[in-house]
Amino acid sequence: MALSKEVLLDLYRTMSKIRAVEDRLGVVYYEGKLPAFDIAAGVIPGEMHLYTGQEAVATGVCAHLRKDDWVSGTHRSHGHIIAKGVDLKKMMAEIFGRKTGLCHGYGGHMHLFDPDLHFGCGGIVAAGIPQAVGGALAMKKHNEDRVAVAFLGEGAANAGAFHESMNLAAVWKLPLVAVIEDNLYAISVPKTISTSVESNVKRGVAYGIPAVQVDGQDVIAVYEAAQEAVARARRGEGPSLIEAACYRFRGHFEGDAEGYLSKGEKESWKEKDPIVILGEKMKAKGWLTDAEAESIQVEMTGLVAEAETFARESPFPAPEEALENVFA
Amino acid sequence: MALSKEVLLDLYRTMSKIRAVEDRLGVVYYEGKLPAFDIAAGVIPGEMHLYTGQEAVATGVCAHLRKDDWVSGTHRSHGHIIAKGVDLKKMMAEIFGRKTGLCHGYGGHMHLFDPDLHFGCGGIVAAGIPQAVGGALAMKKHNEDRVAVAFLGEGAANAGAFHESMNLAAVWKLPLVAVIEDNLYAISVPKTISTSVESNVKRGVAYGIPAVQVDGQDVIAVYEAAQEAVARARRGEGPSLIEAACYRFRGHFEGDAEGYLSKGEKESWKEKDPIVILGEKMKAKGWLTDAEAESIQVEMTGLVAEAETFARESPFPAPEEALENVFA
Amino acid sequence: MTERLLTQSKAIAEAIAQEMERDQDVFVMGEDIGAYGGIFGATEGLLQKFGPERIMDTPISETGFVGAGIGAAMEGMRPIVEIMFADFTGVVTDQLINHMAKIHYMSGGTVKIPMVVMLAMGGGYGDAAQHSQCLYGMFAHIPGIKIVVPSSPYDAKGLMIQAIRDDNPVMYFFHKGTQGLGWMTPNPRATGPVPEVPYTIPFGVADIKREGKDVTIVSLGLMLQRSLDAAEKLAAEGIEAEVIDLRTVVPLDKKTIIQSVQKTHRLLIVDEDYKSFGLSGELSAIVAEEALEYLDTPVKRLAVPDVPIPYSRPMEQFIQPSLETIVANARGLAAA
Amino acid sequence: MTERLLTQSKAIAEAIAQEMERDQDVFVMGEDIGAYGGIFGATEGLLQKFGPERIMDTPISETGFVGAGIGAAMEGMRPIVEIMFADFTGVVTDQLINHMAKIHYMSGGTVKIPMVVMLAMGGGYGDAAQHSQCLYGMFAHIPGIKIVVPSSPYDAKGLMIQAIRDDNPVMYFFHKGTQGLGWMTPNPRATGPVPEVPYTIPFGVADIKREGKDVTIVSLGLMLQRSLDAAEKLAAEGIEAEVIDLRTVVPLDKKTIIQSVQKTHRLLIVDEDYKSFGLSGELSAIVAEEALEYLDTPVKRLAVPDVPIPYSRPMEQFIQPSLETIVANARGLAAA
Ligand SMILES: Cc1ncc(C[n+]2csc(CCOP(=O)(O)OP(=O)(O)O)c2C)c(N)n1
Ligand SMILES: Cc1ncc(C[n+]2csc(CCOP(=O)(O)OP(=O)(O)O)c2C)c(N)n1
Ligand SMILES: [Mg+2]
Ligand SMILES: [Mg+2]
Repeated sequence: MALSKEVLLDLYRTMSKIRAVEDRLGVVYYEGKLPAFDIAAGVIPGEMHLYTGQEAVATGVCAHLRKDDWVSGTHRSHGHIIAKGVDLKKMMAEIFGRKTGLCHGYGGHMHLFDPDLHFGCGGIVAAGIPQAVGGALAMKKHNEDRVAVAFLGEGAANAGAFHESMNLAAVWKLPLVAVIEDNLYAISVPKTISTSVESNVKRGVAYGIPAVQVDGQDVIAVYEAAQEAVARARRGEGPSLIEAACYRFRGHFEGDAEGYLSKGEKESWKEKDPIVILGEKMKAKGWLTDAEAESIQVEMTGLVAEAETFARESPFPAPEEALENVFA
Repeated sequence: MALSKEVLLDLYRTMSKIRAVEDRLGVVYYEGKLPAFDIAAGVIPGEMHLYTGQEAVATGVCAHLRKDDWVSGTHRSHGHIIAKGVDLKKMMAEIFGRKTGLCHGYGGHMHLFDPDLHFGCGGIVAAGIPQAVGGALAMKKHNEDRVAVAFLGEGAANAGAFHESMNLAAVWKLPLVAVIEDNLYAISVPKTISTSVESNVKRGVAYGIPAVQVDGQDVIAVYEAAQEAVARARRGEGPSLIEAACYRFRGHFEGDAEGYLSKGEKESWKEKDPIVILGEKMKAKGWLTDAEAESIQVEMTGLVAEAETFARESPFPAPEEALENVFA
Repeated sequence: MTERLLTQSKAIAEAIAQEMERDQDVFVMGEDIGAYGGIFGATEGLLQKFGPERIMDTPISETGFVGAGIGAAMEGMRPIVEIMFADFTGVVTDQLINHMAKIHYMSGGTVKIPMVVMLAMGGGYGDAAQHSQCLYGMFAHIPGIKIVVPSSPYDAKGLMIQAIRDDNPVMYFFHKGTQGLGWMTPNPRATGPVPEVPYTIPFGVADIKREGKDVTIVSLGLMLQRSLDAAEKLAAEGIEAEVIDLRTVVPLDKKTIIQSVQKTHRLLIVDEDYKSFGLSGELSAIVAEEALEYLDTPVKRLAVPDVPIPYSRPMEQFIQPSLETIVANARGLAAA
Repeated sequence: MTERLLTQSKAIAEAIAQEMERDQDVFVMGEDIGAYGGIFGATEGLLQKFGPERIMDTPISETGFVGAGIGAAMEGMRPIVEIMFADFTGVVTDQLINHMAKIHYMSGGTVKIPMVVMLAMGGGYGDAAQHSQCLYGMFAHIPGIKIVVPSSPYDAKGLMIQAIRDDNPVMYFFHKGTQGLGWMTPNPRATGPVPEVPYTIPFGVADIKREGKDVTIVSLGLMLQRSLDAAEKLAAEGIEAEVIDLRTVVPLDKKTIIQSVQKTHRLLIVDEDYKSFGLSGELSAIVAEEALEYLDTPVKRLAVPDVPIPYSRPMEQFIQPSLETIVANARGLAAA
């Protein structure tokens, strides 16, 4: 572990920030929806897929990205966009459906776009991967040393869009890194019955590209694998694949009864909390004290509270604004 | 080479039959279209993709199939359906757009369906593969020892439908054999710029299934590879993949100017005529004389002529029949 | 004897279960239709009853498993394939429109595709542009697919059994808001009497849910239910709306609509799909073409005004036909 | 000075070439668009001029490369992506309708998708059910996509340049039979005068190709050309048809159509797409809704009668609007 204290602290802070956002959203989301849960009601309507538990993946990967690098996310992308550096206020306002949001209230939680960060995500599984290929293609055409990262779930790796994208990226030798977050489930469907290989790393062979598997609860492992993959892409040596083994701590979406889990499964994964794991390592080195950890948490909670206040105090779009922005 | 004379003769006869059909269609297709080629005119309108040169693949594979096994073909499927045992008259009548055709004139050259043979094909690249998966699924559900074969081009192996299908077949352990006919081109696009691996055999790894590459001009090689794959499927041991290296002797479709070929390329491939290759081998063993070869050719030409006469003498569907058969 | 009440989702699951018991060749494929019971409850309890061989959870491979449904149907089985949201049909449109819809025709009638594609549709709960579409208008444009949209538990069961027994491909679009799910906005019309015995409802027969003489309202799905609410309000004002539930978009029961317009001389179409180039235009065109002389005033269409579904609540509510806009438009027509 | 004559395919290729010279961010992707020059000639000669970096032959991966086009457009490039046949859109519908069409909206206007998807459409030459469809009606149903259908070499060039410069996604459907290809049925209207200098034709402005007072014919693509032929025949009978070329389906020039109907009081729509739930229904509905009092007789739609395209020639010719059926229907309307 050759990483400096600064790097580790950055990783720790980013993961803590993601966690703070998700923890808060996991509370706020229910505001106005209970006692009888009504998905349409409350301050945040619609589905809500939280990233809690997977913080190490987005964090370890995006630590290598510049503002002008591209990230395409998924339906579960709060972590990705936070790690990419989004303004929390704008993100929160979007999730609250406000005019001050990233997308002025048109997109919502699943459709976060931040053109300054070259970030986009969406609700159709695997659909962001070919778009990331296109981002990478533009970079190559412009002779830039930028890279594109496509995040996807292990479920998405069974979609045709994944195959077509990987093949294109390989044939065109594009600066693309595909990061598969293997959290074992696509909603309720376990990888064991959805995926013909134990690890999607095997699928790198099908495109002649490097592929590595990492412990996705260990941000350092993710960081190191991504370092190599991103550098390779930046050097113009083409695409590669990372599969990170991880787990979602809160079910597929809020309201998921998780009847499909085996007993004790979630509890044992929760023992592998990526923030705790990194914290322990840092503490062992004397690079983090309990007090410092505490103060980071307080700081992040504060940032989130600020963002939430901003969101709540922001106006809604006017109803008729729905008729705008169909065409540029 | 442990194959008996009977087997080889069968293979030789089937290849000769396919060749005779395609040779004749390659002439008839132009009837009424010249001197200035008009695709809409003549006795056979529309596109025409001939199988000439690839006879060994369909023949070597289908030799192992029973009438109740399933085959899904492609846009270039005359060879597949003939090897599967179609009634030439009905096939020819379909291509001529007659009421007596396999599909009563509704389908045409690219859309040949023969439910008795469990055969279907179509004009959308790769779309038949998932359907073959479904055929195989039905067999498994019914506890039958039937198998499904999906033919596809090397170009089709880059389509998402291929990936999804292979994964499903592997996860569900279905009696499916995917046969990739690698004739080096998808229309004008060479495999070298379309496909990230030299051989699609590498892609078997992505699904954890056996995959072999064979010389697709050598019907014996194809026969042997298919024997193993079909037997495996019939035994309930799951899907596998064959890639057969072959070449189309007449361009993508009739009218293809083939400007994309390199010099001499086609000529050198034509020296590897699968019918000649098998013929030579049989002659070396004393299993075929020139006279016998000649008489097989005469016989096949006769069968084709008979089928053509049948087609030409058959009535067209009435115009208003177009309104029927939308729903069962 | 008291009637048995079921939610629409349970009515659908019961229909499937009864057909699966009757016919071994009926099976279900889709994402999260097993242990989860279907995201919108349409397959609840089926895994427990029939096991994983007949209730098959699939990978996220819509082209793969819908295509597999077609293949299995070609082999004589009767698959029911769930595509979780109508919005996701985009990844499998080819199999739906070029194969499922056309194989029977292309084969000259020699091959049948008896399959049901079941989809959840509709918005109104903040799920935004890629999870709130209806899209039945898009598929209705393609010849060869029957299109069903139930709007009550009773219909949902009868139409599902009919769909399973039909020898043709059927796309069965249910509205999430009419399923009677515990986590959706409570909807009294999503629960209703459903006989336990299997029964069918023929396709192409619209249902006059409420008779009236002043204005005809044609609708389907959640909008039909909303139109019934509107009709109650209108009745209180002395306006008698005739409310027609299409039940199937293909085949379309033109006759019932035209007869109603001949009586009321006014037509309001209420549709949650996009307005242009779809269902509402077709209905409006048909009436104008076939009953022009009976129209006292132009047909009025209420539908999503050709914008993607926005996320933020005020915008989403603005673009969906609402109780208020239905009442106002019907009132306007009745006065014209 | 003699006018320069070009076929439609050469007019399109010239438009693309001129825009590529003007703007380094314009490039072309698709199957067989390089050495082959596009199956329907729309990219002929471009590889030689611009090389394989800007004229990119792709694998058969429509979802991959159309998605890549979207991504490149998000990065400020202006891709032109060819999908060889409109029929093949089925394998990439999701990228087209859920992403290309919606990203600008979902992003609240912060992201633009300036791209052109070019497609060959139409039948009449025996290519059967999966290679003869038009399908513009299906995509027009989805908000967020501009839809162009040229029907002359002049328009083809101007509309293509306009499409490339437009900041929105544009689907550009050309009819194979109007390309002027040497191997298609000879079509004098597929060759015409085309200025060498670049020029644009605005979207949403229909073109009155022929003025008349007795009946309005609205059409597009090959059917527009056939309608012009029909108008000549009708003129010989003393019937003056006004023939309107839509040029773009989205945006739709309602005004020109309605004004014409106000003059002629009769409308014939000639459409090669499927009849129901598409363009012809929308046009018919709009006119009935917005010009009801001017209609002397119901709108008549000539379109493919809701069947897949059959292979055999007598059947295929039966289901396509023909010179004879156009003339007969226009005559019938004029007499009504
Ligand atoms: C094409 C498509 N099919 C299905 C869905 C429904 N869906 C949303 S998320 C999801 C599971 C995704 O699993 P995975 O890719 O592993 O990501 P995770 O949710 O585990 O992060 C599914 C099936 C969808 N959004 N898009
Ligand atoms: C989805 C789709 N994309 C493109 C085409 C056009 N097309 C027809 S055949 C063909 C090439 C197929 O190549 P391959 O799979 O190698 O088969 P081959 O023609 O070589 O036998 C293409 C691109 C199509 N029919 N369907
Ligand atoms: Mg997952
Ligand atoms: Mg090939």
